[in-house]
Amino acid sequence: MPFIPHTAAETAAMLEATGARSLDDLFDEIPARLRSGPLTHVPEALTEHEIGRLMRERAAADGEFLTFVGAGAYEHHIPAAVWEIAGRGEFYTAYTPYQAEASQGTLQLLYEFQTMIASLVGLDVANASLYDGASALAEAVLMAVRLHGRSRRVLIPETVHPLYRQVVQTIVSAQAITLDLVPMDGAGTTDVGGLASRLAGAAGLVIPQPNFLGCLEDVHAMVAAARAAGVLAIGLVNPIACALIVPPGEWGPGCDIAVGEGQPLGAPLSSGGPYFGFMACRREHVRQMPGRIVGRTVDAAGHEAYTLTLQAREQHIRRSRATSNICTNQGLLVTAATVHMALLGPEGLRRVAAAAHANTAMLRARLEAIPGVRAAFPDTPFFHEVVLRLPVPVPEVLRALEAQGILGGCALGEFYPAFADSLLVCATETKTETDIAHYAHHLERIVTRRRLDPPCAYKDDNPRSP
Amino acid sequence: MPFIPHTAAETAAMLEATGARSLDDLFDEIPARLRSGPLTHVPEALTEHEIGRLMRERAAADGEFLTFVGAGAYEHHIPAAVWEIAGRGEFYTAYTPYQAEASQGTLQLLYEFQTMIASLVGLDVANASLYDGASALAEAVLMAVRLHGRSRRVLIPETVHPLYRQVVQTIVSAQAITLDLVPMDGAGTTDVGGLASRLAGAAGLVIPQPNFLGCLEDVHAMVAAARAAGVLAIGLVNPIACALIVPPGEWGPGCDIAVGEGQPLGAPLSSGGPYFGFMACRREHVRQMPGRIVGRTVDAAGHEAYTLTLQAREQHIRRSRATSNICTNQGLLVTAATVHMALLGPEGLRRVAAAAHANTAMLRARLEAIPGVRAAFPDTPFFHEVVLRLPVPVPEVLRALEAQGILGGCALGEFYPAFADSLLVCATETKTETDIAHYAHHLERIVTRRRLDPPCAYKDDNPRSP
Amino acid sequence: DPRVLIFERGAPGRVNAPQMPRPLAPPADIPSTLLRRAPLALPQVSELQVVRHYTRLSQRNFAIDTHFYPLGSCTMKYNPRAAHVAAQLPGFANRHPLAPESTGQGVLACLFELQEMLKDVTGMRAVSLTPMAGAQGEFAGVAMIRAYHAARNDLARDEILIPKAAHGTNPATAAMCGYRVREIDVRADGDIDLVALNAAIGPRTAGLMLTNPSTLGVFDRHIEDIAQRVHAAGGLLYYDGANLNAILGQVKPGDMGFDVVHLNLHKTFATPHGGGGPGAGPVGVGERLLPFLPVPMVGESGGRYYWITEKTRPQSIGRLSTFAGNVGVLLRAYVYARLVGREGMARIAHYAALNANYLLERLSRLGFEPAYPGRRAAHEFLLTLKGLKERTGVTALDVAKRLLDKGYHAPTIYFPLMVPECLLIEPTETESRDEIDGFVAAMAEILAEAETTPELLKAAPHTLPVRRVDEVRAARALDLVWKAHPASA
Amino acid sequence: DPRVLIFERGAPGRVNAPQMPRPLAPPADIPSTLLRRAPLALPQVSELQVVRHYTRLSQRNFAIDTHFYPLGSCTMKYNPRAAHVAAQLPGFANRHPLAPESTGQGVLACLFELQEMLKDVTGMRAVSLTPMAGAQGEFAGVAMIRAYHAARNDLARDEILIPKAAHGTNPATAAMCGYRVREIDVRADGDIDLVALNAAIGPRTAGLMLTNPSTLGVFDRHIEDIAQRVHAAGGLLYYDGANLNAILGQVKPGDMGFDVVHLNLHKTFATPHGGGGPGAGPVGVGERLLPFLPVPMVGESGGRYYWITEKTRPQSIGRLSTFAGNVGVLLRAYVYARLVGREGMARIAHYAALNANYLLERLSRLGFEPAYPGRRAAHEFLLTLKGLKERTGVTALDVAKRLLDKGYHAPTIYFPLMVPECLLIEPTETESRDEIDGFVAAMAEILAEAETTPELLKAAPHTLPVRRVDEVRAARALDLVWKAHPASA
Repeated sequence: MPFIPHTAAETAAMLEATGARSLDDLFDEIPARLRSGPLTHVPEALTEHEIGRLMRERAAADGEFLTFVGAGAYEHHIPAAVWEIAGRGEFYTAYTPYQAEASQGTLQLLYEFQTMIASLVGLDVANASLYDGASALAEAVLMAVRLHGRSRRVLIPETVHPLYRQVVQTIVSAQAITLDLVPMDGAGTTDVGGLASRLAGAAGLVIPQPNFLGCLEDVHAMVAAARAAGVLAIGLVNPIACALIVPPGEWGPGCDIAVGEGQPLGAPLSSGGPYFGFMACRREHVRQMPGRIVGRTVDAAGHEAYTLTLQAREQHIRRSRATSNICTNQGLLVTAATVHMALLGPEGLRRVAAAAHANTAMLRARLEAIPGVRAAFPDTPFFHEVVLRLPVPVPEVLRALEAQGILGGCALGEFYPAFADSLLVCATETKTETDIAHYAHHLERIVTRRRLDPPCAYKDDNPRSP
Repeated sequence: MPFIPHTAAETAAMLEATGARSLDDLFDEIPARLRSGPLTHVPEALTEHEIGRLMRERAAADGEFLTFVGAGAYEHHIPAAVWEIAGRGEFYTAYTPYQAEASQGTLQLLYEFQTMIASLVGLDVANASLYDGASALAEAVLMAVRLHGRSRRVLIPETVHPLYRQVVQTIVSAQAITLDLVPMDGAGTTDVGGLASRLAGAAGLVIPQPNFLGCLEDVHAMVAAARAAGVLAIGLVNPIACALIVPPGEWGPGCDIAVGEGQPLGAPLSSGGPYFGFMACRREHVRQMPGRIVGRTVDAAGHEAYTLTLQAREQHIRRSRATSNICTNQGLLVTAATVHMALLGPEGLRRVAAAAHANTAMLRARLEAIPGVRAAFPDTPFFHEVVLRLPVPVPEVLRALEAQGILGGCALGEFYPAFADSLLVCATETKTETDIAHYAHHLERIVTRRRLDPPCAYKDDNPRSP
Repeated sequence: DPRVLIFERGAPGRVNAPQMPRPLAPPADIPSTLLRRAPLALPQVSELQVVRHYTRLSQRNFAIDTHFYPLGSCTMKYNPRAAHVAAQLPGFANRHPLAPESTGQGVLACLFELQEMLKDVTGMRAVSLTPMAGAQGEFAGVAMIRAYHAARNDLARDEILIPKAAHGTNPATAAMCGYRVREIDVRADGDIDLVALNAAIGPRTAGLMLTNPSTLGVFDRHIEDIAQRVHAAGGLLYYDGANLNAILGQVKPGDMGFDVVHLNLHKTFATPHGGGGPGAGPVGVGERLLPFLPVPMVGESGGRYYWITEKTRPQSIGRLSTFAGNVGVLLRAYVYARLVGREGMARIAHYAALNANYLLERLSRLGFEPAYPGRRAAHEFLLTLKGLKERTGVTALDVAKRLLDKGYHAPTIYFPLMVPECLLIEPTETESRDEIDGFVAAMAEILAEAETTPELLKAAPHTLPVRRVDEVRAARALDLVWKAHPASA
Repeated sequence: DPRVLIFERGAPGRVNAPQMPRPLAPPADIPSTLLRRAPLALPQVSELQVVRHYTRLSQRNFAIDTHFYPLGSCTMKYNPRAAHVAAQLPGFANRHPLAPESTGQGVLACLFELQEMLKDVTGMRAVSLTPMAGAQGEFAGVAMIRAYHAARNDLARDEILIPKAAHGTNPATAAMCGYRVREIDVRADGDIDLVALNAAIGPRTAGLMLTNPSTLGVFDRHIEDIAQRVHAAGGLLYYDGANLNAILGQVKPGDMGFDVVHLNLHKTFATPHGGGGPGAGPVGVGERLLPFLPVPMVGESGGRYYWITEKTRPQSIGRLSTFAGNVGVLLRAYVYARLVGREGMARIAHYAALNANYLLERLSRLGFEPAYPGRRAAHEFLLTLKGLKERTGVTALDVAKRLLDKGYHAPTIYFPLMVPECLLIEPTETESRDEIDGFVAAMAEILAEAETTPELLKAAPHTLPVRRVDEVRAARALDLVWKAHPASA
């Protein structure tokens, strides 16, 4: 029996001990008419060999592509050691460290993680993770409303990832919180000029850096304006960017809360998850922070030891008055991220950021050289992701590139009608100059020859495997 | 610097402590004219991301095939847990357990391994591994000569794996040991009738079961004949077969030594290695057994503990009078094999053997149904591997099957000129009825249509990925 | 010593060259006011140091892979390694979430089939896999209840009923969805107090959240009656799937009358708990809540799989994660479900129940006191040490810590809050009788120690990497991030 | 308790259904006399039990990944995880050894390039990768020397010269190749005694086996002279690559005059030691031994790679393994070599030497006695505790065991045999100064303990899973396989 060790003799002996006559007897408190018949949509059991083969076939069918898509999930090098460590049974099959003495490994690691995140974003304290970047932003919005105490209106720029905005809407809408959309200016950034009037009476302001379009916002001015208006500033950041660009704790007078998507720190793309959200804040806000938090303390012998702390914030103690309903978070991803950050160190993370940015700059330059292709925001500083306007329909371009083994970017039209002709492209440090030239070569062919042949004819005789 | 942690400051401070002025200074005892210039055939360093990508490309280029080749290396299901455990740093990066107290994990595992192997082959004791099946056979031949004491002639049937015979020849030839080839009869087995005369005055007799051709030898008679002649009997076995067919310890009066290739017990095919050889023997022969041996003893507190033992046999103590020069063996593969055998258990190993055999029987029946294809030894019992004679040139068939993603078997002509038209095929438990039908379908097409089209034309429009 | 923090290792300037691109000058195209100047206090250690540090830290954990872990309500059963290996296959792991459906037929097929299987075991009409943990599944469920009433313009319903024994996530979720929580008492036999329920139920009732079997380890025998009453009052029934392992393949929440259900795949479907996640909390719904399911879901048409999004689901409560939830976890659950198979689903509940009832019986005979005597254990059961504490001063916490010394992870303690000095014990079906018997022997020793040497228990644990941890100090003298000493800063 | 054997767990008839095919009747086509009737005493345990048992057993090991492991002459340096992951890629792991070359261009390219790199670092003309461990590489080397003389009909050469300090594998290998061994003394400064060498060398000399730097941790300064003498007498020089890490990229064996060399890839090229293998012991040769290299090797022609076999190498000493040696190990070494790169090779020796000389200097200052004072350490060095033993009774064994208590794997002890109470210490280049300083501190503590509380050391270790193991009893009361007690049989 899969994963059930009992032999017939053991089953019989154990049943006898319980006084039940059969296994079904153990369910005799359930009204008989409710008992299920056989399942009809679960296939018969496979052996591990059979399911292994099926999964290898399906994974192979999904193939491997040269990916220039970012838009919230980024392909970075993940050292082999990261998942070799995170996959160790002692991390992989433990649970939330409720019994501190039997969980010092996970607890110390989480304390190290909190320290790393706090330093990365330049704030005082961090929690032990939330689900993902978007849900972390929702929690930050709720936290800002709690901290503010009087207003239930939060400003969210149009330049925030559209899917994040959807998630925040889903999560905060039931609590009568209003999300006030701050429009984008022509430079792909938030209109700071118009901000002051909106800030009045708001609880929080979300500030993305870089924003969804890769553009760098005037974060110093935005935080200063928020502070002046008594509004909590919530920095939404890419953790890799934080190694190179000024972190939320140092934007103007400093953000109150910083959140972001942890995926670039060691999580595989994996069709969207599992990733993890991170959150940090000023020390004085810690009791309104949601999620697990680990503290350093001592044991009965006076030696350093670690434990979950501030549990009075949490649902299992405070129930309907908790800071959040979150219980299980993304521990394993945090384990991977901690190992990942330790392996890369400050210099490694800086180099990754600089290389990713340089590669995207190169990609932009190569693609702009193609007739009709131009940067949407040519004068706006950006980080590792840019918007390009194309002279041919975006979906057609993407399909033609896909046939060459290239995922060419994120079509912006779905999210911003005014950018139906635009592609958001990203080249991380994983791309070589050859890869970028390869993309440029194919895009040029597609753009210049499109009137001659249907897209399928663009297929190269000898596609380069990524 | 790859894998070197020293910072410039540390290097300077450490150099100062040693009194050397530079790193090169540390080599000042080496005659200066011997010092190398730069290396010319080592490329510049790659990052882990770069080499990872290169290796993925190369591995992908080698592809995946539906494999019906056995001939000494067998595709079996390996539970995922096997290498997840064996790859744990504590096993993967330890060395030979010289410090018993700091190596109880490996030592206890090896003791368990020895117990499993001894039971599998039905003998008293086993060692902790040799390099592979062929070199283990060579060590068994040397061991038999040492045990016999008077003769340096060992009988080795023609039905022993031809590559094993080559390896044995390489290893024993310098010690003036003669390998006396025992011919094969028409049934694909060793001619037992002619054995008696050859046995007189020999030190050892090698008995393969199944033999290289998949045929089952009359092992009871062979061991009986050896025993009667005062010749040591060396059983050469497939460990999976041992779960189903009578083990060497019970052949006639019982073999003296048993060896074999451990690969079917959890080692991936991996183009030929690393695998491991196993060896077991009667208790009275243990002091002539080569290789590491683990014993159970007690610690200073009287508790059970494990340690390497009988080291007086080994090279690091006995030097030129050692039983073998072996030092490092195949510890990691043994770790995997121990976990593998524990996961499969007696019932699992039996089922694997029975399913592999049944699949090969099905394959044989399906292929024999193709006009012109026939079993070479239709009346000889076999285990999970059979010889088929083909009506078309074997290399051409294999090439045409390869184009369909099928590795069709081992061409016997290379090893046995009389079998130039023959293919040794094997279907382990990993093959489904569909796989077997797929093979039969393509072989039939190739055999029947070969005069119509060149081989490349046989390529199916929609080849089935294995 | 693994207790030295990773920040205290290493040396300024130490780098792992193979892990990083070659150095570049700071980008000239980013304004200097936007460049980071603050130091980045990440460790500067070698790859070997990292591997050694975290390998040794890992050894300071108890885990399913190392210890029996009968943590009640968490279903700490064996996590098959095959699932982990499959989910990490490059074709799955390297796929971008915004890659087109044409490049994801393999992963989408797995997700679609998982949806189908979960529909079957829950008795629901449709399933969305997107919630990233049980609590997010709960949120989705209650948000759908809210959306349902809103869609009917039935706006006066502002209360959710929740039994007192419920997980804290239930009331916290209801609050996050803007509901007032009314807690319902439980009777001495462990079932819901129907009188109290009747008194609470009414026109303000949006719904009832229920775990069945409950966190008390017993199956509420009046579930049909309860469902009928809630439905009659215009409310909906929410099934918290935390304990689904207890009834898998035996009884379906849909057949009990529930309108919406979440599952914890990291419990019932054996995906790893990972030291606290990632989980996955798919939600299933009956007819009435179909339009409101969170997106994305996976659809199938003519053998092709595709994402179902807000575009075709205008009434959806929306998205809960940036992309599609914890896909890697879902793949692991899929592998597990296929390995277990049709017959295996019902067997899980059978043997989870057998282990729990066997262990309950053996501990009862030792003298431990069941909180709900006379009831069948579901897949877990509740003991109360109230009597032991009165007699010896030994608390549930002391017993838990002493169990660690004996090589067993402690059960859940002090939950549910309403039962004093309680232990919630869930052995799961993947533990063998030998292991359970070993646990019984340890509990017998502890009981004897409690009578003879209670100070031994009060001071436990004695053999772990640390002695008993001072949690009060942790909360009072907050130390949440490491700061370099001035000398090393 | 992990000390319970796997055989003592489980229950008769317990099976792991997902891991095995469905049951079949015994095959009717195999004669019953050939079917197994004897019981098969494998464990009958659950997958969880297996994972738990071996996970916990693993925690009872010291390893590079958990501890500083300065085991002299074994080069216990960091084994990059990237190499492990690459070698396990399905395209490599699932390839059958007899699959055609057309399906192996990826793996063959790696092996060919590895051959080229090893030629470069050894200064040899050609390399065969097939030997499966250092000792098999030695065998191949000496067998080639034998084949060389035989091919020249120079049959009187029946002696191999070996310094007394050599690894035991050297004399054992010479004997396996049918040679008589003549041991050569070493001078007090650690170099070979040239007088003794002169006396031994002659027309019976087939060759000399030498490790340089030697197992004494010093580089023999007269290597050119030695080579000249052996060659002048018609012998060949064999280089034992055990210590190649010490001189990688600094001096090539070929330039020293060696005719044949083996490498231990599990030392110098960082492939894992695996609890005792698998290793890989490629052999390289100069001009004279080219025809005799063991097969298979990898050739390249027009960008296609192919196997070189006995068919085109009639003078080859032959095959050493069924197929092509430990290919998976070779792939790991290839990945490592590419990560280290051209500049990195010389750096390895630089920093291996730096760590060794720094550690030697610091231990000397503590009062530990170098066996060869005044000499540079190569990548390792030899201490003798003769004085300490005379003074305190504390032996090298005691110090080794006490080091375990302090969290360090012991150095190699009592080797070379000729130096009394010796410790052979090899820190390797991958250890950081912090780690080495910690080891120095531990050695200082032990030195103090030896003077004040020697009984503490005699009884060490105290903190490991077992106390000092009785090795004498192990050899006298042989217990090599577990037998069920009658009751459980």
